[in-house]
Amino acid sequence: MSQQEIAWIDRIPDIPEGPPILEESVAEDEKLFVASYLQLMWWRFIKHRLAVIAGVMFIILYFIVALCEWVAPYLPETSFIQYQLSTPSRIRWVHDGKLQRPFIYGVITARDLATNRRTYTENKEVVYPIRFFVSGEEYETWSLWSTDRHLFGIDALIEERSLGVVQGQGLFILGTDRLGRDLFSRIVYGARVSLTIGLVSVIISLILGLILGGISGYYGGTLDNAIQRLIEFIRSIPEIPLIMALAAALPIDMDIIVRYFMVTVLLAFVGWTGLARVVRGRFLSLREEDFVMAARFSGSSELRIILRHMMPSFMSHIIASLTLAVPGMILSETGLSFIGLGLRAPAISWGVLLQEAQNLRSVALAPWLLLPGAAVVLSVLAFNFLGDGIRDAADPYA
Amino acid sequence: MPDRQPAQPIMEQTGNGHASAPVDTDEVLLEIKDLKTHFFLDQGVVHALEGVDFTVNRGQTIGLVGESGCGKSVTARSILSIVPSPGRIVQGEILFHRAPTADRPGETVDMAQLNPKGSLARSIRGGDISMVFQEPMTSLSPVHTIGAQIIEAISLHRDCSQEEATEITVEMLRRVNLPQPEGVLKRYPHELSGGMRQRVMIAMALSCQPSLLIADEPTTALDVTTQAQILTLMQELQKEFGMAIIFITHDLGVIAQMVDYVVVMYLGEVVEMADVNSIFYAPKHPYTRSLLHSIPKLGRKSVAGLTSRLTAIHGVVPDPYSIPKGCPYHPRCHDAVRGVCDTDNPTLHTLPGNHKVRCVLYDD
Amino acid sequence: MTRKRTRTHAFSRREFMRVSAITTAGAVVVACGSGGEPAAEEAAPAAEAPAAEEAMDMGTYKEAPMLADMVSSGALPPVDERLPSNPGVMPNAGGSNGNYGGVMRRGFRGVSDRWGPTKMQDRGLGWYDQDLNVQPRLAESWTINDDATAWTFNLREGAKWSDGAPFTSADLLWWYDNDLLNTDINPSVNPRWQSGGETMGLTAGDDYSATYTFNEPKPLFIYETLRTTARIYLPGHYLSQFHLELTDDADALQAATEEAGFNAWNEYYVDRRWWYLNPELPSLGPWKADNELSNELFVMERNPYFPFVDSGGHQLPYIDHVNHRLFETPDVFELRIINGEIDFQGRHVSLDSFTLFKENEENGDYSVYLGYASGHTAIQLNQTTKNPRLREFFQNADVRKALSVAVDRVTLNELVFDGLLTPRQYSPLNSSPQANMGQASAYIEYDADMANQLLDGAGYSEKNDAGQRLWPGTNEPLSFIVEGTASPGTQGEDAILQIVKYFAEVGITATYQYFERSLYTEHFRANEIEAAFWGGDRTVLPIVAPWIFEGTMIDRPWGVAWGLYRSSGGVDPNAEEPPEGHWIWDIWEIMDQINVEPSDARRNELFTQVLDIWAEELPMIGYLGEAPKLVIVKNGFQGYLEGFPLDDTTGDEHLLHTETYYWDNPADHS
Amino acid sequence: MLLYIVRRILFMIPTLAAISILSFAIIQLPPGDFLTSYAAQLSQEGDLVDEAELEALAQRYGLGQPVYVQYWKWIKGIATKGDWGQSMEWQKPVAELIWERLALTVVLSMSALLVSWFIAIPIGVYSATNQYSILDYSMTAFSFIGLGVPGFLLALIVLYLAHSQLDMNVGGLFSEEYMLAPWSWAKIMDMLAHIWVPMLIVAISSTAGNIRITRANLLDELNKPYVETARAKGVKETKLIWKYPVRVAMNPFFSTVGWSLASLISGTTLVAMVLSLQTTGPMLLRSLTAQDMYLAGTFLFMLSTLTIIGTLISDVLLAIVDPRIRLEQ
Repeated sequence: MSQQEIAWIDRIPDIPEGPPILEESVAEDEKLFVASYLQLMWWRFIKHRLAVIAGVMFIILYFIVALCEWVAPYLPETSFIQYQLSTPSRIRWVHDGKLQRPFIYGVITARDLATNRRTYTENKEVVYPIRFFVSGEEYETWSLWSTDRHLFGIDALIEERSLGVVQGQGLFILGTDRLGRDLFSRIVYGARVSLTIGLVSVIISLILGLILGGISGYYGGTLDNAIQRLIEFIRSIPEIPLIMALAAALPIDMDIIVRYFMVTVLLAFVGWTGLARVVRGRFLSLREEDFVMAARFSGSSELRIILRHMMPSFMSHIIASLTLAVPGMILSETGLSFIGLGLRAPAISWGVLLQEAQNLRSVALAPWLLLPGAAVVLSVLAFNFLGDGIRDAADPYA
Repeated sequence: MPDRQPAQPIMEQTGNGHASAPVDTDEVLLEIKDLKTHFFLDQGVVHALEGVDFTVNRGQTIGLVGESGCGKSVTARSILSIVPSPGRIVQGEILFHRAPTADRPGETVDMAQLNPKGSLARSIRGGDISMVFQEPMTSLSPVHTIGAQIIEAISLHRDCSQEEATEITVEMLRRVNLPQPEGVLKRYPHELSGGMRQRVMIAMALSCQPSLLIADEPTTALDVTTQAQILTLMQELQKEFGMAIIFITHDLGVIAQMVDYVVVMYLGEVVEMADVNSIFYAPKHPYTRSLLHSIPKLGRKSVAGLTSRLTAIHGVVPDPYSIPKGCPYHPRCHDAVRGVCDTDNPTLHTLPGNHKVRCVLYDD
Repeated sequence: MTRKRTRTHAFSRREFMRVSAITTAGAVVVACGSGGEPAAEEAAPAAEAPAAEEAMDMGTYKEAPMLADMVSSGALPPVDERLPSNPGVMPNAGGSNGNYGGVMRRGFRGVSDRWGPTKMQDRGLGWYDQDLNVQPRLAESWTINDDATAWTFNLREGAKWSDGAPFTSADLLWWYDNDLLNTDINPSVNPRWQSGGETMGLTAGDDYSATYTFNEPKPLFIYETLRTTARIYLPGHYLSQFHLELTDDADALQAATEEAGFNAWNEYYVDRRWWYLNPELPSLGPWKADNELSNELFVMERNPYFPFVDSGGHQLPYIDHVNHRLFETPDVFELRIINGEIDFQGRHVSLDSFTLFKENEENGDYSVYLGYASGHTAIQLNQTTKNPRLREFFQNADVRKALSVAVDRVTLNELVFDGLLTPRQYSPLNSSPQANMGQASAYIEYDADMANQLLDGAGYSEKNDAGQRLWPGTNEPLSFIVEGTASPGTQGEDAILQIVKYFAEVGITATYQYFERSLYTEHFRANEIEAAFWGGDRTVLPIVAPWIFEGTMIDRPWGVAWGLYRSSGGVDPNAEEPPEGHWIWDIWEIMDQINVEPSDARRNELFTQVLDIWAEELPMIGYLGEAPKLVIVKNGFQGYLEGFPLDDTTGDEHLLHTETYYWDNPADHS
Repeated sequence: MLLYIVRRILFMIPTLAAISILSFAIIQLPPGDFLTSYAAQLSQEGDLVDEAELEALAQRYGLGQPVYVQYWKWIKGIATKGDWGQSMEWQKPVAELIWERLALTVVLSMSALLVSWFIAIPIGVYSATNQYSILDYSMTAFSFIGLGVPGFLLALIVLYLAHSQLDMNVGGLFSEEYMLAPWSWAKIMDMLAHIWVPMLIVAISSTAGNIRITRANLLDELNKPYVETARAKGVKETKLIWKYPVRVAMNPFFSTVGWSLASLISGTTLVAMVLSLQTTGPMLLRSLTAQDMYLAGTFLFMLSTLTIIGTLISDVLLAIVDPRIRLEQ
């Protein structure tokens, strides 16, 4: 500023500095201001009502993952021999015209001799109330303790006829599969594998994609060219044969779940390229932006430029792709099974359950066997809405 | 405006220093009366504007001053009726007196009552009132050429062919002193420097010869030299086109250089307004005074450098959700009177010389 | 064809029907009897010849309308000239003769599924009747000498290839001289054409007779002539152009070979020899290829020269076209079935979807016929596995017995198969001439205690805390991998997983591993397999296809290295000679006797001895068998009967002569 | 730009060479070769394994030779004669088998891609501009259902519902009478009558993803100052949204469109299997399991080439739509 201007400013009457009169309220204000950023985020998140529901769903899902033995009324391998492909039990509230706690009627099973289909009719004489914390089959949780209490179930006499094959009435809230196993219990057990293993590969490919895409887009030049050719090359290796080759390479006596884990991790090393390219595209355009230039000229470290200035500007894209990757990971389980590399029975996962239901006879005769698909959709919805909620809440522009 | 001589030296750098509007300044162009714009968020209602009144005459340059978040930009957007969702004008009038043209007589439009997406609002927006934004870097679409963006503005408001619009554009680019305007036409924003982009923005804003230009901190993001060039350019153009300008800034130096009349805002209210000399030489409101105080001075221990001049005022602007009771400024005010300032918000007093101030200190 | 058939004194149509009804009724009675008579090479064509004579009495033979059109336009000679002087008369299983015309729709899975269409189309010198006895077909009759070292076949005079060229003993010789013995085409001769290590000889008596000679007895030779899988004749008049040693224009052949993308003439020749790749190849079957099998729709068209008629003198087949439509997954195929778009098929129709098929019978206007599948639910413990501890374990007969009685077959059957199967060991089907109830029911009662005792007694009594039995003297749990190709959600996979659970109950840790079929093949060929789960079939005529019983069919790998030893003569790098005095030597010796034993009854007796060894040693462990086999038959489609066994050896659902099937209303199915 | 494209194309040659080697190597990785799977098939289909025939086949396809010799023979055939080798399983020259299938696949994938965009972009834009509206929520939920259900399961359900509810058969791409017919107008019409079901099924799963990405990207752009500038110019709101933020939000689309073609092609595999479509997917999968070397190799090579070309197209498209990106650097 010029000398004259400053002289001009000097003519402004001095205002005493020093503490304002109402000091304490200012201090409170500052606290409020600091708190309010997180609070603001929380408010924004709360505002996204579906995100909140999704968050609750998410918590429930992982609660089930942790305690599936307890949540499931039966062991996943228990076959109720007269109840193959049983329709879902009808849960009732009214018996003899009186409102009661939820219960089911006993079910009489018969076989149609012509078509061999089992038919199920309710016997309105026999009532099995649904109770919480009933005792049933014994199980062990986390190899820690052993108990026979289940979250819910019915009190009915179950007699083992042969190994894992039982006779008696069961509560099948989602019906049974072709071996008379309770589908709900199987879905609950399946959550454990489906909601954990694949996440690892999603995270690995996310990290790789961000780093390599970022480097490529930020530095450009030869490095970019090299990474781009690498991506191009990796992308053009067709996945299916690669997996088949991997299958041949892994030892055959490997545990099926470990094997699946290995495959997903290996796939992550192929799967990062998609995100990397998007990240690169964003970096390429961002690095031309003046605010990045400015930060660079002002001597900010490059990591800081990337993390502080560039990354936030496409956080939403990352969160979106991340939440999109989750269904991909659950679905890839079924895809991998298709070529013999995914999980297979006796392992239980949603992919395995879906794959077992993936034939015309299930669709036509026992459509409830497709319910694991609903579990997939539900968890995909939960992941996505939660992701959306977090994204919107953290969005610096909103 | 002979009183603005002290600001002249800045312009010596450009060697081109005139600063007078050629248009009769007594004719009212825009009247804002008791304007209230609120943002309806789930966390609560933010009273961004709580009753703003001021008037802009034709050819006059008004300065809108205040810290960030005091409602300057919301005022500007309210005038254009482009208040972003979930904001809404809830009360008040924005009377815009449209000059007559060949097609239609002069009329008075209340922008506050218009459907913001309607055709009348859109024809005024960009045609009669246009705006230059703060960030020249991001205010232009990165994927369209400069030419396309200006031509679009012209085609929207002027009845002319594509060729004519192109000609006008080239002319406008020349007017804002861009070298090789034909070349600029085909360039993309990222190929231009910040100053050039702001010139483009100005060219675009003026391309339809508006009667009111709102400049929302047009020079904040530019370096000092470029700032001065842009300001000079705007003065020249104002002289040439005769439009009124609402100049939004928190830079008092710019105010001193550019404007005739100053409106000081704090938390959605006008706390003081007066002609530029009265504001600088006889500020009344404690807030205005502390604003002026916050300007760094040579030869005196600076409280804060240029970068943090906004925090130079003690305390910070309160959280918009919990505006203090009484005078909103009282928690930061050195002159606050306990029992008075924290209970009642004073009204706007008119002092001699069309000087208005909202403070109990000037209660009769 | 010069002979005229102008005799017009004829039976009335009704009389004719009566005659044919009697013939077929007789056949049905025999079919219902148990077992069936021994396959009879002596059985002259006498039983059927009269019917043909009567047919001739009818006057001229009759032909399909589509051929009649071609005859009248001059594109084809009259039917009398196309048929041999003594055409084969096919019994019609349904009893009555059929109508001409219509299309039969079926499904197939691609070129690798060529056997589906091929089994309908290939016709050998003889074929089974309903009692599984062999009857003359392309050959009019045959004779064998006493020690079964010389087989003389008499062909039908005047029979013609589908291009009109005569079919004579020269076509047998052409194949023998230029194909079988040509080392460019056949580097080595398949053992089926050999005896005592020497390749058979072939001489032609006249145009219509040919004699095969062997240096050791070959009593089962007739079974090699029933299908043309390994060829017994070839249309030399056509194929010579692709044979470098016979062609008139070697340069043109060379050029054509290159043009078609082959390295050498023999490759091109082999390509041209496949009927399903070369629609021009003359055929002797009821249908010939109309296009190539690599298409989405493979069309077969009637052979106008097919040398067989029904008892009414109608030239067969009845059906004009057979359309095979490609499908990729079973679902599309099953949907076509329940949509009523499959007219007649047993192949690929899976028992898993029994209920689905039954419930849609009315909707799709078809019926599900039940036959018997030759397959068994069984596991094979590779007694020659490379792991020495496991080998010792598997070679212990008590262990195999224990693993047999450890499984609750009744519950397994009910749980997985809705009770549709029968608990039994891998054994000849009840309808087989070699059926043996003693062997079928050996060690099939569920008895976990006995299993535990047997295992304890065999020296595997130590267990760890988890209840797993341990390798003797170690802390390592005894475990093995069962490989298989049963895919997820199928009854096969359910069954093996359940069996593995039963094993665990008696302390044996087994893991089922799915493998893609070629990987599985790779494993057993290299003797890398520990145990396998693959259903045992070929139980309809096990004497004809005894490979599983003797251990040489190593995709049922109960003794891979031994099987390789026998089939390769010890040459295979993975082959291993069985220990001296081992029971497998006994099986092999008996099989060697069977192979040269001319007496049918004696052969069956000998085979019973093999089964006795099986009953005691359980070389492979069968759990369930006698599975129903589903055949989809569109309503209005006639000629097929319910209740027959379906096995590869007997042509699956084509056992009863597909050419005699017909539509009630052909016009609705064209 | 032209120079850039030429340089990239030149770059493709070594990449393709590397890929062809890799494809070939991958096929060789699993133990065994075509003969083992062929032998497996023979015994499965009820035939004795005829060692002589296997021997002849080995000779014919050069299976006994070292891998590099086989590779060299194959690649030489391609380079000099345009001969892609023989399919062992189909017993036909590869070239006769794949072109029509490739064309059908590209038609199917391209139309699915276009349909997916036509559906996804307006919905995504609506969702972003009307964030948290009921329609936004329901579109989102709907798209996730599309995303959460595996395509082949969807295909199966559609297949069955079409049969049981509509009494129509949706399998295949052609009616029986056109399967063998040469290409004609009628055949094309017949194909169009069949193609929409698989097209929709393939499109649905990618649509869901596209909606999400459009919405997210657009939300990023909607608050950018240039949108306000345009609004202050008086541009009509709908036009403004489509002309400015949507244009910019589409950039990530363009940067992956080339790939999505290739991934769509493999994405159609399972759907094609369920619906029995004569596209490349099922044949590729089978050629791989059967270790039908030259057929599988050619397919892999083609898919890889498609991917590389797709990438190039993506890069060029991105440079066209986003002037901030300079190709020459």
